[in-house]
Amino acid sequence: MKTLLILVFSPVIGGLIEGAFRKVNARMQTRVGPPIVQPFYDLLKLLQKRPILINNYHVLMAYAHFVLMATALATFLLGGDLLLVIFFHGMSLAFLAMGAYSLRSAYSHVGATRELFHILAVEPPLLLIAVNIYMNTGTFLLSDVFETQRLVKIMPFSFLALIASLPGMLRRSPFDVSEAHQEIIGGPEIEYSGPFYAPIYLAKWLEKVLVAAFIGIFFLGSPLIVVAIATSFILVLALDNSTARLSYWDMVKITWVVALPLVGANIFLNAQGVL
Amino acid sequence: MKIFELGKAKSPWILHYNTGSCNGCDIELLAVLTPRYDVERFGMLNKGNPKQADILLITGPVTKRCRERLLNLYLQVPEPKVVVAVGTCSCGGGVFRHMYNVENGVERVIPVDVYVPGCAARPQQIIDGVVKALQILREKGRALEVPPHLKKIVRGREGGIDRESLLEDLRRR
Amino acid sequence: MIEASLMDFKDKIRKLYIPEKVHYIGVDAYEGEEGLEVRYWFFSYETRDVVMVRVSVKHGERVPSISDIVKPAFMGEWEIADLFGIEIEGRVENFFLSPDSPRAPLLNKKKSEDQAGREMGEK
Amino acid sequence: MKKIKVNQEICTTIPMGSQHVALPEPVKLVFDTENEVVKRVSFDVSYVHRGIEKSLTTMYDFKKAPYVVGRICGICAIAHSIACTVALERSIGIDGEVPDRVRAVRMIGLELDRLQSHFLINGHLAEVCGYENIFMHLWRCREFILDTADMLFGNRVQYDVVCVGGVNRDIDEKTGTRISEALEEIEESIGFMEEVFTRDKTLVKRLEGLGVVSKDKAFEYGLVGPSARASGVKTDCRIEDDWGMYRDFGLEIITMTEGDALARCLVRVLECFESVRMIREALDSTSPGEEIQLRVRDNPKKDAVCRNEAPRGELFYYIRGTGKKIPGRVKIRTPTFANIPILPHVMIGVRYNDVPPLLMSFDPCLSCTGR
Repeated sequence: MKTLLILVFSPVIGGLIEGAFRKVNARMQTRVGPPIVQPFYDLLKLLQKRPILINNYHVLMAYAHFVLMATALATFLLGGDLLLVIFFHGMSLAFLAMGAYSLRSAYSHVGATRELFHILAVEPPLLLIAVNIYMNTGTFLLSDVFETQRLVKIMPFSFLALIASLPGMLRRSPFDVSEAHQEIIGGPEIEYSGPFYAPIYLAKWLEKVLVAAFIGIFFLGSPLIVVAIATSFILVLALDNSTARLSYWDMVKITWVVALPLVGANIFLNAQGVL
Repeated sequence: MKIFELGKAKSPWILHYNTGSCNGCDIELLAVLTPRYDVERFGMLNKGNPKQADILLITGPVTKRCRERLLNLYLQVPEPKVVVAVGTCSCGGGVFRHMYNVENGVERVIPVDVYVPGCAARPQQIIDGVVKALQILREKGRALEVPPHLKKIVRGREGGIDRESLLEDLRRR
Repeated sequence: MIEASLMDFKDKIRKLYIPEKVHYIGVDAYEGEEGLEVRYWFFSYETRDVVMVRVSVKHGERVPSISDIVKPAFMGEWEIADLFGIEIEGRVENFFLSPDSPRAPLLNKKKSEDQAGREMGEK
Repeated sequence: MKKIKVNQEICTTIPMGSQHVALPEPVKLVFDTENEVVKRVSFDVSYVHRGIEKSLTTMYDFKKAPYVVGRICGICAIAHSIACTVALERSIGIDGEVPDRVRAVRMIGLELDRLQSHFLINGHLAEVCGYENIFMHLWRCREFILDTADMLFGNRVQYDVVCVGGVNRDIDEKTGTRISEALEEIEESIGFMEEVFTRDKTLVKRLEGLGVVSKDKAFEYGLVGPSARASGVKTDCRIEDDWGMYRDFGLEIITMTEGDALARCLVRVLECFESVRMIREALDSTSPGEEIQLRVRDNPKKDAVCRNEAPRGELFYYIRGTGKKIPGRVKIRTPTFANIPILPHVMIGVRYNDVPPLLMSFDPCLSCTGR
């Protein structure tokens, strides 16, 4: 029952988060912006377009991307292994890149290469955060992690590291290199159209829920959990609206230079028993 | 299902192509995206990618070199799709009519659904044109659409298009 | 205005053109009654004058390129090569025209292409 | 062109155009890249070739010419109209008789056009850098300028206010005062733009040192307009070939020495201040006159040239008058035509993600180039 609820509601929540993203983004640019249910309209429309198949493998990878993202999210919410979640997430992104490599389109290839760099930038901080969580709770199993209260108190620097890698995870400027609308027009997803683009569109929502859940771990048991998630998302949007896009090597460099030492410091302090 | 129709009409992603216009309309098209006019209210996004677009906004009188590219773009947009000709010169040539390198309007190459006149078309007019296009989009189905004068080139029943002979035909016209 | 022939116009341009003092504007052609002429336009920063180098060319004659003296000149040369059908060294075919455009459209013909086009349109 | 060995097997060929989000106009650039570093560039600029030069010598008589050439480019329309008109007036021989009020109105039109064009390209540059917010804000500010143009000339772009021998519309006292108010608002937004391009860290990081053109190179390739001035070339056609009253008003030529993309942006920003000053001077120096159109009796009979400073640089018109209603030849050399030859040279060695900002920093206008 719980599984079913999660499977039904997480896309809905993801869609609403996506809609809110677009609305808040528009308000920050002094525009009115689309209605908050706009992503659902988009999805409905995508499903009604005429399917144009390029090759089977390409489409298979789109579904693999979606299924793995959904698996990662389900594993997370059902209390599975944290490492598994991170690996599923990374693999799902890798499938997107593989799908993009299966074509002869130049933008697709450039986008796929950038997507791989994107994985390289985002996954190591996540893994280290997972290690840090293991240090403090003694388990990678999320159902046990959920028991612990307010992790942020003992791992504040890890939380900051997560915030630092958020723009990368959500593909927001300055680290939206893999999409880079004005350079490679969407990158790996450029050749998907109509109903085959829908799983990728849906996976984006799920990724946002996953990210929200990740932030949520730090605030378990606190009434501030929703506020914390909303604040970090708005922070990301504010950053998005006050920076230009940087290049992919800058993304890897900055994420690593900022996030990894932060987590490292937290691990060190935890080991010393200071925090 | 009404909700499905609503989905079609509420999320127009646009593709803009300049076929040799004077930039006036193109700039007004960009202005449509900016705070004062803000067409994202209608869910309109400038996708710049023909495969994910629904509405084709064409400016310019179609120069001879742009012609094939325009047709390619049209064929890459999956159905249902709507073509909007923005500006007097894309509606029928305008001042450029009968110049030697010009095709006299978009309708000579691909079928046009909505005409937006004006030199340069004002943002209000463009928004009006797009909203008109949305109504048309709502009625269209996902069947294959081929420009009428090119029907004979469509191969078979399921409608694979013989691209080579299609372009050949275009060159001859 | 400097008159020159096909033989010596490059020497004259070489003497005239000093990048810091003379600005290269463009190249143009004109079809008069005697034949074609190619004109090179320069602007002198010192005297604030527009200087024209005029070269008479017969139909079908090959014109050497000046892009070894004036670096940005190649684009203008390709343009007039297309529009007037002048043979210029190193030109690119169809730089400005499409394969099915009228050839050398700016040459005077008895009935120009766009008049013919207009009559077609009226029919 | 420099010959660089390109290993085709490890190269990725990235085509850009003719339809691309970063380009509002059709142009095709093909890059051969290794690891996203550009090794070779080829370009095709002729998508917009319509044959306007031909039509001016066959279809339209000289009185219609200013309106037709306005349609060459919608962004710098009035610069084209003015250059064509001045050349025609010189060809007819009435350029000395044009009243001061007409010159002032033309100057106001041209400077408004320059303002909106500079706002446009700097905003678009910010957008291709992935900085949507600045794009939105600069374009919001640009609307004030378009409003002013709408108020003065009755259209947002393509205001055909110039005609041979005068202008079609005068500015009355009431509108004049309203413009003075609007100018203050515009000046404020130019201040905002200046702040963005000097203070914003990520934008400056992207643009600084990108596509450096040295002064020698600028001379060698004959760059024009803001691109040349950013490299330290002191050239401005408004001073060199003054059809208005720029010399009387003491127009300052703004130059910078860095020659990179940021300098090109900043030159444009600073020019905006200068443009506002010119509009103020033009409004104050003359009052609404009775005569805003000379009667034109003759046909163009002499050869005449006009160099006019469009927002993108030097615009050159040559008109061969034959004594008939239709000129014998109209030659148009547009600013972008002069700025394109250097592009392949500055682009080699640049990473692909820096290509759109670099291209936009030269402010290319392909509609002008193709004609």
